[in-house]
Amino acid sequence: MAASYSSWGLVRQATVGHGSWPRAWRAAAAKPSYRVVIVGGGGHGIATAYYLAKEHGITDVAVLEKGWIGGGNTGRNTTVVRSNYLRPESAAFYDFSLRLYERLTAELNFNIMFSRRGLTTLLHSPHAVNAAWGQLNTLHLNGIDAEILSREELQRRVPLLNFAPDARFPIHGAIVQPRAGVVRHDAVVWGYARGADARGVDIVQNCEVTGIEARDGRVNGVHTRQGFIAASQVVMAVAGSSSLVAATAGIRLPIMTYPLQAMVTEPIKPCLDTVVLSPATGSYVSQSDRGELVIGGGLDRYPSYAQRGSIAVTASTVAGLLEIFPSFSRLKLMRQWAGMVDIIADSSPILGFAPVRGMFINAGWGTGGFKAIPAGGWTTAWSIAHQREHPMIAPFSLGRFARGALIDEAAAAVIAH
Amino acid sequence: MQAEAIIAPAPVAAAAAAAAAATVPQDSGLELLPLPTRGLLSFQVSRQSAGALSALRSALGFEPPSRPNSATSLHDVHCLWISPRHWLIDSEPAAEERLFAGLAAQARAMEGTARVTRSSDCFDSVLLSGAQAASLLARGCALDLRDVAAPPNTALRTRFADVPIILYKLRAATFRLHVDVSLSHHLWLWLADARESFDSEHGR
Amino acid sequence: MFRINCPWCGIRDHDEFTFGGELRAHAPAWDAPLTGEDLAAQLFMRDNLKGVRHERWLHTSCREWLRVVRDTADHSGVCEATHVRAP
Amino acid sequence: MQNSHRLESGGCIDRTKLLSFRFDGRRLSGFQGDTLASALLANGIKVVGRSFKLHRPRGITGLGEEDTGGLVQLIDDARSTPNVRATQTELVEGLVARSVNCWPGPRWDLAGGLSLLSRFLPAGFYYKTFKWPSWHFYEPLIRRLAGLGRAPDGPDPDRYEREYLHCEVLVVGGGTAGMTAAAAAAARGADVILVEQNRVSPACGGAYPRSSSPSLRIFEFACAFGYYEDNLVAVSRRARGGRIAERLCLIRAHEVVLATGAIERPMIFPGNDRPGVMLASAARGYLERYGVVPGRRAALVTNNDDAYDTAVHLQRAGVSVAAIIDSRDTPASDAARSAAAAGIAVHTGSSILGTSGWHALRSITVARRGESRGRRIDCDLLCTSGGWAPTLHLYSQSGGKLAFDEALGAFVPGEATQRVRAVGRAQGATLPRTGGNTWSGDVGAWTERARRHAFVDLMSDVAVTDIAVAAQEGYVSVEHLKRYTTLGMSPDQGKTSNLNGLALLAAFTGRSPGAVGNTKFRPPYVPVTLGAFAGRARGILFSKVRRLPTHAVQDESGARMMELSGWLRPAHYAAKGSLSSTEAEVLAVRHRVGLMDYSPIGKIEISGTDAARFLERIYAAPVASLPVGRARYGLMLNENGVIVDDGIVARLAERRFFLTVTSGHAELMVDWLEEWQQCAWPDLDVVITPLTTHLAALLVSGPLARTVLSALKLDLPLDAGRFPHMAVREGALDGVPVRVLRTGFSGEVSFEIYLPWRHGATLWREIRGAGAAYELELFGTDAMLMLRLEKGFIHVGLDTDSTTVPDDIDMGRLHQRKSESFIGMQALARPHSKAAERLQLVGFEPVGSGDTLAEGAQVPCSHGAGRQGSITSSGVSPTLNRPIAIGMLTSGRSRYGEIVPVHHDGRRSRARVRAPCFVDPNNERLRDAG
Ligand SMILES: Cc1cc2nc3c(=O)[nH]c(=O)nc-3n(C[C@H](O)[C@H](O)[C@H](O)COP(=O)(O)OP(=O)(O)OC[C@H]3O[C@@H](n4cnc5c(N)ncnc54)[C@H](O)[C@@H]3O)c2cc1C
Ligand SMILES: NC(=O)c1ccc[n+]([C@@H]2O[C@H](COP(=O)([O-])OP(=O)(O)OC[C@H]3O[C@@H](n4cnc5c(N)ncnc54)[C@H](O)[C@@H]3O)[C@@H](O)[C@H]2O)c1
Ligand SMILES: Cc1cc2nc3c(=O)[nH]c(=O)nc-3n(C[C@H](O)[C@H](O)[C@H](O)COP(=O)(O)O)c2cc1C
Ligand SMILES: [Zn+2]
Repeated sequence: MAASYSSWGLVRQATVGHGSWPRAWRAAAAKPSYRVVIVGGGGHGIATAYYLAKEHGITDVAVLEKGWIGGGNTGRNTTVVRSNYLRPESAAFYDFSLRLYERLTAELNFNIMFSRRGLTTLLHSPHAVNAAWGQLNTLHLNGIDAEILSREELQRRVPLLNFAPDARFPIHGAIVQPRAGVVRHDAVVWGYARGADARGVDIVQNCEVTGIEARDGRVNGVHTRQGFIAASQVVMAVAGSSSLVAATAGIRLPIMTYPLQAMVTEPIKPCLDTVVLSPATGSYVSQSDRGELVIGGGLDRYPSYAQRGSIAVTASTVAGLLEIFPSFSRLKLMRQWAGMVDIIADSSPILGFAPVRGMFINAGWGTGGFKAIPAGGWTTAWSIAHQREHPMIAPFSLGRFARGALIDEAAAAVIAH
Repeated sequence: MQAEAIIAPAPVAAAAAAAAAATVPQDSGLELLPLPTRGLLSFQVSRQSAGALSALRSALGFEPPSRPNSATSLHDVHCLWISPRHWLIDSEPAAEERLFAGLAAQARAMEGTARVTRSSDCFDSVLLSGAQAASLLARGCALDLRDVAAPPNTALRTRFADVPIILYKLRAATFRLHVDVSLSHHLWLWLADARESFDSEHGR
Repeated sequence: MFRINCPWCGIRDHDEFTFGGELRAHAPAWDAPLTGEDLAAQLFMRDNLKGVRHERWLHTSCREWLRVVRDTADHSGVCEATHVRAP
Repeated sequence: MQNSHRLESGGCIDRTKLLSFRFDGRRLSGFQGDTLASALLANGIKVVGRSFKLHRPRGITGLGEEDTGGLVQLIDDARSTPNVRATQTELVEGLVARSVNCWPGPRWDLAGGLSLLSRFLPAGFYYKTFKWPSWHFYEPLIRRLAGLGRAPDGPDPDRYEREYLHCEVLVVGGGTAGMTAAAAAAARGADVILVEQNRVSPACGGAYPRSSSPSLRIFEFACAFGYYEDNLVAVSRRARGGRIAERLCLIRAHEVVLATGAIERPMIFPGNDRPGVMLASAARGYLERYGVVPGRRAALVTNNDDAYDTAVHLQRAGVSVAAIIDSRDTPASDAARSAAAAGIAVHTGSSILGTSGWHALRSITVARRGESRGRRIDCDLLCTSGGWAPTLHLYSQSGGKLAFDEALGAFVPGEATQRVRAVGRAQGATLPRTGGNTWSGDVGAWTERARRHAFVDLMSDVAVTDIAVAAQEGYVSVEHLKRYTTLGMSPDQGKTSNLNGLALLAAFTGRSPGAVGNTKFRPPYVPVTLGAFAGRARGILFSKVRRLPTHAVQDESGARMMELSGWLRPAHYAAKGSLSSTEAEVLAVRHRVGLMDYSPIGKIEISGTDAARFLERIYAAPVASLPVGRARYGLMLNENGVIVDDGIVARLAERRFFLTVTSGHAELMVDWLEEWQQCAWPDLDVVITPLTTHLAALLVSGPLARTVLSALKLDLPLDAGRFPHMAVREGALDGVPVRVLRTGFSGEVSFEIYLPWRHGATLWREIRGAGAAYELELFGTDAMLMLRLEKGFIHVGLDTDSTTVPDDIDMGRLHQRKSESFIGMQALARPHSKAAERLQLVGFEPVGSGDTLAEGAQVPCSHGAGRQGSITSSGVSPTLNRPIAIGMLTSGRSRYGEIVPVHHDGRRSRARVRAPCFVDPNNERLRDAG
């Protein structure tokens, strides 16, 4: 069991020059075989390992990460967590996730800095206001909190917004999910990793999986850069690389991989204390606790694995931001980056067993799977432990494409986050 | 620039005039001139064929462009390559009827695989000229339009100032721009704004 | 901002082009009577290769649909294109 | 004392131009040619701000973008700017600057005490604490302590530009190497652009071969910050006067030469963050370029020979050099000789145990290796030089590989993936070799105190101890190290700290620095103003909006314009008497006649031998059977069977069709048609001609529509016999070619008149004139939405979503009678597409109170959470004078008459389900006898 983190521990360590902090997780070397191998050390993979160990006592588990854990999308996302989804299947799932997030700091004994500051989606036209009422009512019926703010109320809460009546995209109000917020992304990975490791899970970094081996329709292990590792259960949670890893097991997925950019400004003193999203201008922004504005926008519109984006998209995202926050114009961009996201036609994930027995797919999170990490890991673990899909995720199985029963969340994901 | 209140309709003409008003004497290296409506005809064929070129040749009386992104002309009739299946004939409005008749006859002869469309109404046009014309264009268009890269008679469709345009380089440092009529005010506003900052930079 | 070499217009920035999907060697006819998994395979499933792949792009300038050969692992050079349809 | 640290002569400043400025309220002066940093140093100002985390005093450490201490807030009314680099800000008359991240000032900062707590705040401490009672309890305070400058709160008065440039050779960096490369390329006749982030000539006199070649363009104050595909380099060009503050140049070059030079590495020792400690290259730069001596009594700490030169230079300039502390046992003999000649004491095999001074440096303590107590040496300037690292940020961004050079202790360019090469100091070969580490001895054996006071990243307050903690806790990937300690995550992006940090990590984990590797380089190389990215794309120019052919006359008609799917359209006109404007407009159409500019409707002509076959495949409705002169309503589906568009298809001739598509999809549907034609059916002979902005469209609708139109000079018979409902005619109006479509989206007899765009406004006036006698009303989109709602007609995207198939809106019969294949056909055959419990279009009317059902109201499930339907369009029908609505409901068509609960804004009401059409269900008004 890892040493408990506390202020007292910090003081005690200070007296010994911080010389005896234990490792957050072991540098495990892969064993020849495991009961469960999880491919991908992002949020979903590691959370799955954690819940397998904690909730189901399954600890003969390895997480195999090709680089460093959290180096995928989880480590480069804009950290918005929310549950304002329109289809009941999604609402139930994402709200479960939000509730897990709310108590995750205590559970993991690792401060994930969940800052509940609300997601404020701007309404730029009377039609958008009408549509927002539809969303609000749907959310309420789904048991999700939501409120609509008048222009005046919004002005009081976010005074820096562009309330000019002749603005290109005038602001008529906003729809807010108060329980939404931001979470320190790296902490989620590290916190789960520490918890999983403490329960015996092996986290193996620099261990790329080059193939999933299946015989007679059943998985029996994975080939890696460190050799073959046998396993009767394989969970694939590799986000932007889903199509590639699945292909090694002969599975095609309804996924295209696109770049999604994000960027930060130089740190400034606090000036924004909610997440603001403007569908019309294609930008969203929050201010981190360090003071940078964390800015996101839409996808680069071409498939790519290059993990970089085009400057045209950077520029239009920034221009969109300045339309809603003109006073940010003199701030400076400090860093811009991109992740590669797995986009699915209906903007809903794939969670469920694969056509190959023993293999579970956790993929298709697209631009918004950070918020889903606790629930994604929890339900994936449950399904592995029970050898059947948890009822909450049944609608998200791969089979929905053959049935044509898509779970269209395009409206909830008009813009990436 | 101050965002124009989109609620208050400002006639295109006014914005165009504003853009043009910024036009300064000859030596400024940049002249911007809204053009009166041109006679424009689109000639389209269903598939690429030698027949299309010979039809054009017969109707126009001169050789149509054989290379993409180029134009040929005789007197004030210009034939612009738009796509392998589409040419734009840009002429004096007075010549439009005659050209239309000739092209329509050719199209008929091609039995439904060709079509002529009157496009004059679809475009507003502006002439941009002077030593600085290319550098003004460079503020809104990613293509290399300097004489070294884009010789006279270059004609192409691209984006400029965030709107699709047909750009025709008549001769060195002289460009004719055709912009969709429903978007032309956007282009004028853009040009007026660019013009202003251009002038201020050059100390005017 | 990678570039694509349109067989007609020459090299242009990619944002003049619209991505239209990956090209498959043996795609069924558009009206093949597919059902169930076969239909899903046709409608939704993708190879989504990392590396050199063939794709369909529309060049919005000349309005021609093109077959573009592009390396999705790294598109730092110019991507070559040919006509999508038989001449 | 003003300019107390300025030499009598020297530097590239113009001493005849004295400039006054203010810093933290103090009035100071400098010269033309100074940067704010050089002017501050010239005035003896050492402490210019406070650090990010621990609020420790910070001073200037560098000469340019590598500086870690000189971030200030520029105060200039609306032009106030946070986090401005003093080293890259040209001094101008009247400049006002304030230090950041401290209160009341940098010398006395209320939060300065944090530094005393540093031992309790190691890397990642916040992950371990602040958990109880919750993060929200601590967050506000933490946030207030963090951040640097303040964001302005008003609009930005500055202008920004974008520029696309092209050249054969782009040279980045205007040092010797860059200038030489540029001149050589220009001499070959190549078209060259050279960008330099500061001024081109670092030394006075411009000894560089300044080419007069017209093919060489030199941009100063232009920083290349991003390297993208196919040699696209993004450059931010700061203004030199003029009205454009900054421009974003996107330069596409055939070949790129990176002559970006090298950045010096600081040495790591306790107390190395005290103001007065400075890179040796910076000290020398201030001396040479600005005639400023950053201190009176200097010491140098180094691991290489290069610094000896600097010592000699300083000595020559009149600075007394107290000591050179060299971590090596034996410096090169000529270095040692030159120091000896200058009379400078050299302490070899030695290191600094600590520094002291109240805020700024007063003395250092020096010890030989192995000694635990050292000697004090007084000095107010400590130059630090740990060797050089080539500046390869852009090279790496281009995809170029980096290789670790052991002798240099730094990364050098490896294999390139684009047409780029590094030259000069950026190439690495000419850089002085170092004597190993930038710290002394076995860092693992350092005391806790020493580690905690030896800083690696001065901007983020990352000390050696933080790296040790990270290594010990297993954050041993260099990317984990960065994120756990925040090393290199501040505005300088670790220009002087990343390499030291990874070298330390290597030492703590027993690896070589090459094996540890570097963190990913990303744009921008230096922070770039957001406004420059937006450029001209602000306000109306941020996003275009289309205008109607009648735009200019709408104003005089009292239109209230609104943007709808990219068009500026009249939502409604001025109210009339007691009726709301929309009511009046609806009633006019129902009872008399209305006029609308309908031009945004998408218009496409399809001609060619195979036009009918083509459209038969496109529409989920029969088309080939359509007689010439007739029109039909049709749906276009995607391959998943979902409705993507609806509109009219009219047959003008055997081989010529005219289609309308929704205004928002006008361009998209052309792409769609072309994709099918070119990619799937190249054998079909079809010409697709988009006509949306060729043709204006005026819609005259109402029982008197025909009467009004007969007053025009239209050469078409309008009577129902010869021009029935859903027919199309081509003719002329006063000599202008027109095509007229008789339709009925409003539920009344309607004529859509299509004519050349520029004639739209004229016809508008004429129809208004002709209609005056019949009290014709102009009507806007609001009235149109109501008219079609009364008829129960859907609006794609509003009433349907991305799951709706034709049968859901009771349009299944359109495709059920088709024998030919069409797009989406296979998907419609799926059981799921036919399931009984699908959402179906229905009408709703309120029961009880009679209040309008809100648009967006939902029908909750009878049990459990979620909904079984929703109200998608709603309003009070002016025709019926009661509230009506349409929407989607599970199995709706079989539930007419049922009363369902409706949920809106937390309240429940009830509605009766019914057929969606409220007015004239048998369409008798459309099939008028006329
Ligand atoms: C710029 C950006 C902004 C975003 N903003 C938000 C937001 O605000 N809110 C939100 O909810 N979501 C957001 N997202 C989406 C979110 O980041 C992802 O959906 C989520 O992090 C996915 O988690 P994951 O664990 O599935 O994937 P990842 O974190 O990507 O983890 C997958 C891991 O698999 C590893 N891997 C890949 N291939 C192999 C292999 N062959 N062998 C071994 N390991 C392999 C990768 O290295 C990686 O570490 C954003 C994404 C991006 C890019
Ligand atoms: N030892 C020294 O202190 C010193 C100083 C200057 C020159 N030199 C000598 O000069 C010769 C060549 O030097 P060099 O030209 O390779 O390097 P340099 O350091 O003289 O020049 C590099 C230039 O590139 C600029 N630059 C860096 N990144 C940039 C970017 N992204 N955008 C725009 N500009 C950027 C810098 O401002 C600098 O002016 C060598 O022989 C070297 O010994 C030595
Ligand atoms: C929420 C968030 C905040 C960030 N803040 C900073 C920051 O303050 N400074 C910084 O240099 N990078 C910051 N980054 C970006 C990272 O440095 C890095 O670019 C990103 O995680 C992607 O990784 P890569 O650039 O190594 O590919 C931030 C990233 C995220 C996701
Ligand atoms: Zn082309």
